[in-house]
Amino acid sequence: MVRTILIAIGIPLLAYGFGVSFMMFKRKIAARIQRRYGPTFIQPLIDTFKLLSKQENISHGIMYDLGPILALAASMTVIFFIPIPGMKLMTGSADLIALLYIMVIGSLVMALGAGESANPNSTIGIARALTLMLGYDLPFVIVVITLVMKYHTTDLYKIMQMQTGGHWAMWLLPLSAIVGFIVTYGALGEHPFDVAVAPHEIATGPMAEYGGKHLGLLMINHAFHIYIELALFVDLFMGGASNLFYFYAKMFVIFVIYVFFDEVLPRFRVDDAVRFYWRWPTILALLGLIIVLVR
Amino acid sequence: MIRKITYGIFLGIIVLSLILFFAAFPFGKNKMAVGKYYLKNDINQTGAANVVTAVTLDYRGFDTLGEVTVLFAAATGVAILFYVLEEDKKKRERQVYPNFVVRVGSRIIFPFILLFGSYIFIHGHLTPGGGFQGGSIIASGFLLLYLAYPGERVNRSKLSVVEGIAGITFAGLGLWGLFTQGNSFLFNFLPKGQLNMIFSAGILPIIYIAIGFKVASEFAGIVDDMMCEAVCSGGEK
Amino acid sequence: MDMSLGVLLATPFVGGILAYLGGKIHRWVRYTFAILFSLLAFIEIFFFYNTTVGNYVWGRLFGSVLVLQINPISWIFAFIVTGISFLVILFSINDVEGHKGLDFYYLELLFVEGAMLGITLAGDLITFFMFWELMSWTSYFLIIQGGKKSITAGYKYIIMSVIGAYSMFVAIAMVFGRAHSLVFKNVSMLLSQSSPAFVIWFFVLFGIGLFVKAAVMPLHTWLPDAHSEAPSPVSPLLSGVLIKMGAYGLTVLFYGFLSVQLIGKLAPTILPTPLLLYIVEWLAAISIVLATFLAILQEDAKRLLAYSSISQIGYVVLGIAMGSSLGIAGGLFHALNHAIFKSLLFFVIGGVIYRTGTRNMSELGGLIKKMPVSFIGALFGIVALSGVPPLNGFVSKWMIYEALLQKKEVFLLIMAFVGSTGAFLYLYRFIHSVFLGQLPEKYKDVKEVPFLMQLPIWILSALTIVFGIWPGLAMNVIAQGEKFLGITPIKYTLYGFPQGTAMSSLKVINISSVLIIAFIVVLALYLMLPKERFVSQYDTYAAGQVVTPETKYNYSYGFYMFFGRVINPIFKWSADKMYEAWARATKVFGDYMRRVYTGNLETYSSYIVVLITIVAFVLLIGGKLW
Amino acid sequence: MIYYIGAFLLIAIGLYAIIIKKNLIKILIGLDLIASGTNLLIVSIGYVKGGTAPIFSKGNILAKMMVDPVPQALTLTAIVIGASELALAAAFVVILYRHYGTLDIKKIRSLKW
Amino acid sequence: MVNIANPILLIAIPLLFAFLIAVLAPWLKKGVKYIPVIAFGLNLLVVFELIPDVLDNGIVIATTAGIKPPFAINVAVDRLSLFLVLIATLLGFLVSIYNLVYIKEEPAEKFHILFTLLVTGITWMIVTGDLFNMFVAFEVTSISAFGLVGFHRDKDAAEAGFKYLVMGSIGASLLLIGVVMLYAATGTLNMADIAEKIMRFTFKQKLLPYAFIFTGLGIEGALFPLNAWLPDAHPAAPSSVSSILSGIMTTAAIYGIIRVTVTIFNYYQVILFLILFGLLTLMFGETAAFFQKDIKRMLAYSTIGQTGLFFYAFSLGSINGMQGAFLQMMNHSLAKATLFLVVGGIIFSVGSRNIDDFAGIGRKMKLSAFLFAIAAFSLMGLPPFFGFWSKLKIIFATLERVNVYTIAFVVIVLFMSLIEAAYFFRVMQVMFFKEAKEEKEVREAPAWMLIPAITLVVIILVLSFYPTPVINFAHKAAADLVGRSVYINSVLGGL
Repeated sequence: MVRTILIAIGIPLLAYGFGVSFMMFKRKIAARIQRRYGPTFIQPLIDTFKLLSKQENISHGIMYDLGPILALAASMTVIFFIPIPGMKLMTGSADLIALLYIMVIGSLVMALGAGESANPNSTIGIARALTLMLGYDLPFVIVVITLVMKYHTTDLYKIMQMQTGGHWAMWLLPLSAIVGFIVTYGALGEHPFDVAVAPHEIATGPMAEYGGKHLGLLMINHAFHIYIELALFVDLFMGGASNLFYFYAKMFVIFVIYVFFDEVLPRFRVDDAVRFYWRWPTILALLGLIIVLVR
Repeated sequence: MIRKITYGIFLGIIVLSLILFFAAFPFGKNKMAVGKYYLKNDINQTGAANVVTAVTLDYRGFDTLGEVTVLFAAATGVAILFYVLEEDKKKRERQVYPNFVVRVGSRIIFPFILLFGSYIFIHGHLTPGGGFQGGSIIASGFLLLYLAYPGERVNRSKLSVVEGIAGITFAGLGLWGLFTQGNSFLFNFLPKGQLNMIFSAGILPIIYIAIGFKVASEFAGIVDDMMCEAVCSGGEK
Repeated sequence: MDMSLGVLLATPFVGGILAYLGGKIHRWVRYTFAILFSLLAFIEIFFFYNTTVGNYVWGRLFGSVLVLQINPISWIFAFIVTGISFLVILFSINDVEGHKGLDFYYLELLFVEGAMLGITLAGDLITFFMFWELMSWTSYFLIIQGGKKSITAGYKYIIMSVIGAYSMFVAIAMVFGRAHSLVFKNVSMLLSQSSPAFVIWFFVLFGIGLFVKAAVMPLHTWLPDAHSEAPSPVSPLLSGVLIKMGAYGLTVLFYGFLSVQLIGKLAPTILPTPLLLYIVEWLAAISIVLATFLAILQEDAKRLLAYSSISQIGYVVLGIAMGSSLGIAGGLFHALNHAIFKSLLFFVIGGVIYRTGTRNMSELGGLIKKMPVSFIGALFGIVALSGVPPLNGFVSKWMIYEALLQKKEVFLLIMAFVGSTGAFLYLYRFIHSVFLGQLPEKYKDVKEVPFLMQLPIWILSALTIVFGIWPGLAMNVIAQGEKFLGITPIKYTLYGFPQGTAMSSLKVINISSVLIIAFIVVLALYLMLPKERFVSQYDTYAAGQVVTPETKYNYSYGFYMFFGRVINPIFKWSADKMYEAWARATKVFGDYMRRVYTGNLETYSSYIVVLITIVAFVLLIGGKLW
Repeated sequence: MIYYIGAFLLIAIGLYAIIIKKNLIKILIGLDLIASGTNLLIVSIGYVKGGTAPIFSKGNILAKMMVDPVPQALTLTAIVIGASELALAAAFVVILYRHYGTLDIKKIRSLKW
Repeated sequence: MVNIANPILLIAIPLLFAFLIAVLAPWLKKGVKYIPVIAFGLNLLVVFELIPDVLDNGIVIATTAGIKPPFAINVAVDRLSLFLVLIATLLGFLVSIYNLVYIKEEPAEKFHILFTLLVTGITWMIVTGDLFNMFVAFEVTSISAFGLVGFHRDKDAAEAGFKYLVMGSIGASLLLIGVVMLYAATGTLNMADIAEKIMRFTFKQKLLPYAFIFTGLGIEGALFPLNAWLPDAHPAAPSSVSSILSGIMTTAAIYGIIRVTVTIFNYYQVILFLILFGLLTLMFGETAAFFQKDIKRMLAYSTIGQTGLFFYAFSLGSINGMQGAFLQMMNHSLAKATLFLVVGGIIFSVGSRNIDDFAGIGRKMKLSAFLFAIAAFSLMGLPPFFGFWSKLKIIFATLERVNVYTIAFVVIVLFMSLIEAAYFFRVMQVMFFKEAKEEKEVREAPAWMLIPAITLVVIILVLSFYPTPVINFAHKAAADLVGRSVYINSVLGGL
């Protein structure tokens, strides 16, 4: 019982720790790529605390307030259903399919909150984000189905377990893994898929109106978000990990590759992004699926 | 032209097939089935010397009622079609004067025509003749009068009263037979009398007289309507 | 007990007539009767909970008996019918007041309810067809009360319905020609003994009738027009209930008259599902995707919801046609859920139309502050519809996905998934354009809808939660129904599904409780932080410009235009255009046909002569007619 | 037999007149021809070779020697019916002329389709 | 006491009264219009007296001139005839009530005469047991109809009447030729007698007289290539006459064809061939109706279509098919008569026959519009109205044997029903839901014009919800008809 409570408290903290560390690394690595020195390592943490402690907070209405709150709550919920080495709590209650839907809650309420701010920039951002989601969802679903077909279960924990001992899905299903990588990349919203935020066009999109403690909550949420996407990728394709260190290491490797791409690529137009997703990744994913089905 | 030839051929085919059909029932051959019965039983059953009359008025009297009705309907129809309001009629009155010979001659002949017609329908059950023939002859007398005096008019409503009463007589006789005597429509309930006498054949002469009046008045009515159309309303619209 | 079915069926009809007559006295008498009798029907339904009552004979015709029955499957649908109808009548009272055709409105409404109830209670095909037709044309009269455009929409609706009904009619007549009895049991017996060709004919012809009502593509074209142009309270009835009759019919057709084994025998196939069902599944999947895409591009709120209905009924049909226990249960459950949340959404938009008079989404906006209850209703509706936990849409969609995975029908699954993701797009568009964004100045004084119109919204919102967290409640009946149909009933718990039912277990209560705890934690954190202050909607970031009421600073027209650019090539062809082309061709043909009446006497006479000539000619060449 | 053929020809000519002729009066004549042809046909059907009229005008006439009385009765009826029809048709022609000012059937076709 | 259950009275009484009108007209200018009502009221009594007799014995026969049937004309009412006689008398009675107010134009008394004769002729045609007598009745009917079509004496009436007259006369002549051919062949004119005697003839020999009679009756019965007069004549006539013409006259002619085909010729080789006529009539009628702007013309074309439908059902040749045909006949008679009566009332008030001018009628003439809707529903065959049961029966009868042909037939029938539904719904949309362009004073039709339509609609509704007796009765009628021996034996051997 005590252990359960401990784990219940521990999982979010761990996730936040992981996520925020990636945010820190990102700024550092990006700076190095651009031959800058970069801000202090803990700059994201500082920003978060600064925002949370702001005295001047504006609000556009109840839904505006509820948006970040619910988004954060939803992200925290998701974390409980993603297996972490040694901390299995809720993974039996929701499988991969359910998880995909639980992951949407956060984005949806966030969008509702941003919607009430009555700023067209936010709305455009959301419209773009949703469209992009429709774009990468198609290949992603195919990849997920490929995995389910391969392992004959939708239980994430079981999928992870079956990959132990180096039988990573990444090696067995390289095509799907590549697609999964691209999709996770889009889900993270980094270049070239940062159409939803696009600071130069629509003033950071959904976040345009948010400031103060709301933005602080959103930054926490962002950390969770990075963690969720990476953990999911690691669980699905890299066999999870036997302990937390390996887990972190795997996530870190993936993340660094992301950052490299992020820094060198320009931005897609949103319909081009959708077209991109519906072309090559989809074809590759279908190929992977067919290979699994035929075998 | 092609049309004409085509339809000519078509009609030829029809005629040919009709001929082929009737080849099985050649002309002059005795084809009677019910006819024999009529010829045999006519005298006992109806007492009319003229079998055709017996058939027309007794055996197939119901047909004749229909025939009378058709004529009645046609006369009414013509009256409807030529109907003009009274005031319009007067306005359009136009006098035509035929020559003297016609006027005087028709005056002389008219009673004889009436007499002749009456003779024919009264003796309908004895001689070749009957109500239709007699009635038509009487109507032709009216036609003659119209030729002579285009301006004069028969009293149309009285004509229609006559035709109505005649029709009622026919139908009423039939119903009388049905209700009182034989439980059969047009039952010949009067005594048959002696063959070839004027008072024979039960109700047949009465019916023929009624028909005579009816046909006469109806044809006269039709003639009157048409005369009116030609004379009173001449050249309208 | 038998008689009680007759009483149940008679209730709405009697209510309708009484409401009409009572309306002559005072309008409130009419309302009282309408509400009373629809409520009565709803209560009566519960006496039949989980029971199977068979064969109440209510008439005889052409040597066949007319029979009423109820079983758990029809109970589900009867429950939907009476429940939603009751709410619709509640909602109507304020909404249609002062409406022109008011005299007959409640009569028609209750007759539609009665007809649909009759469909669910029918125990033989004549009764079924009779009520089916009755439903078609009574609902037609409801639809065309929606204004000018609704007449065209209603025309389209009735024509397509009649086509469907006639197709079904032929199927019924085919059976009658062989069996001379149309009681369901005899029909299934006959079909099990007939040749495959006959059964396939029956399947296809009967199915077309059902597909038209269920609006499965490509027979859906009546639905967007009819649902969007109908009066506000009628749309929930149409979308929530009427198209479910198609789903009910399909269930009866697939598993009542036929069975999976029997359909499998008709056309040998290597597919996981019998070929005929597989085709139905594909049609449903195509409906899901295309209707979703179309819904994304709509500007009219009700039209958007109408397309959404096509897509959601696609899930229902997909589930039902799957042939596995889980799939059928999912389909039936989704039918129930869709009735709940789609009616809810239509009620909400009905309320908005009632207050603002427009359903053009780009003219609306910001109503959340004016109509909070409606907003909550809309929120529950869209969350439930998009299949996001913890509301009810999630469970049924999950069941359908799992069933598809079990049967390895992956391509269908992909399409179903894409449709579901697409739903996020149009649902967000719906709620944003109506309730979020900027409030136009002209709606400054809009008020919340009256209490009677709020009531359905509250009730249905509550139901989305109830069935979302305790799906076992619905599974009770559905499992009974599956047992009735001769299918192994699924295993279920009150909160979800144990291991072995699907590819994995599910406990909905865990998801929702974690969500609630997390929400409380974050809310606590939020409340600890400094307080916020509310600002007006014009106090927004506008690149330094000042936003005033006059400047329209809102994004709502052509919301997904960029997405439209991606998918436009798909919509070059549409079923609608095809039907119109057919109709035009028929019309031109008919126009030529009637030229035989030339007005020319010679021609007419020549017809006679030609006719006789033909006979004569036949005779001359030997009298052989053929 | 010649009577039959004559009757058929009358009927055929009547039909031909109705189909081909444009003048209303000629159409009426056509109608009358059909009626006359039919009547001729009926009467000739009733003929029995060597028969007398079916009237018992003198006592010594045998029923066996008579022609069939039925067709004669039918003819009587048919003639009257034909005459009534013709009268009505003539009336219609007059009315038509009043409205259209023409007797050409080709021009009288305002009702069609 | 006199037995008034005598079918001859059905003809004699109205004839007597028709003549009476002519007599009384000069003195009772206003009063004569009540005479047809009395006449058909009495007729109705007679029919009601007949019903139990016919139900008990299957057939009631009356002779004329007190001589046995093959030698004198007889009148026979069996179940099928009773079916139609009842409708004809009922319609005659109701429509004559309608005429009380409707006929204002002079010469009214002549109209009433012809109207009485028309209905009498129709009844006559149905009850007679003699072929030549049928021709005479046919002539009574058509000559009165010619006169009535021309009653308005305007351009349309004259043209329609003349065309009708020419075609009708040709038809009558053909019928007569056919009858005469049969006489030449058998030497008798009684239907039962002919039926007995014609059995020895071959198919080929029977074909030509059959073709002539069929064509003759088919012209009046509105079968496809022969029906061109109908869409002109029905609209041109006064509405009350149209309702009789459409409601029962074509049906009576079709009855004649049925009698001739089944009872006399027993012609099953041809009967299947007749399906073609039925379907073509149906198709041409319904498609042409779809394009009409004039409501009465539309209804007239719809009559053609309906005639095709029940003729098609009859020509299926099975008992079930004929049962369906009889039900549809009844449905069509009642519904179409109602439609014409109601439409007459509407035209009476609106002053136009164009459908577009009917906008907003649904609110101003509520009752009329309601009656129109019910009758149209029944005609279309929407459940639960009577037409639904009859259409159901027809389709069921068609699909007794499932093969490519029957499926094709059913598709055609249903497609045409669809077209019918389409144009009726269009009219109803205009009536109920379209706003009138200009506000006109439109009042409800007078009560005396509504009462007949209301009565008919009540009958339709009663039949809709309680169709079983009629359905059973139609079944027996069809069985009797197909059995033939009932009719022939009772006519020849009875009394």
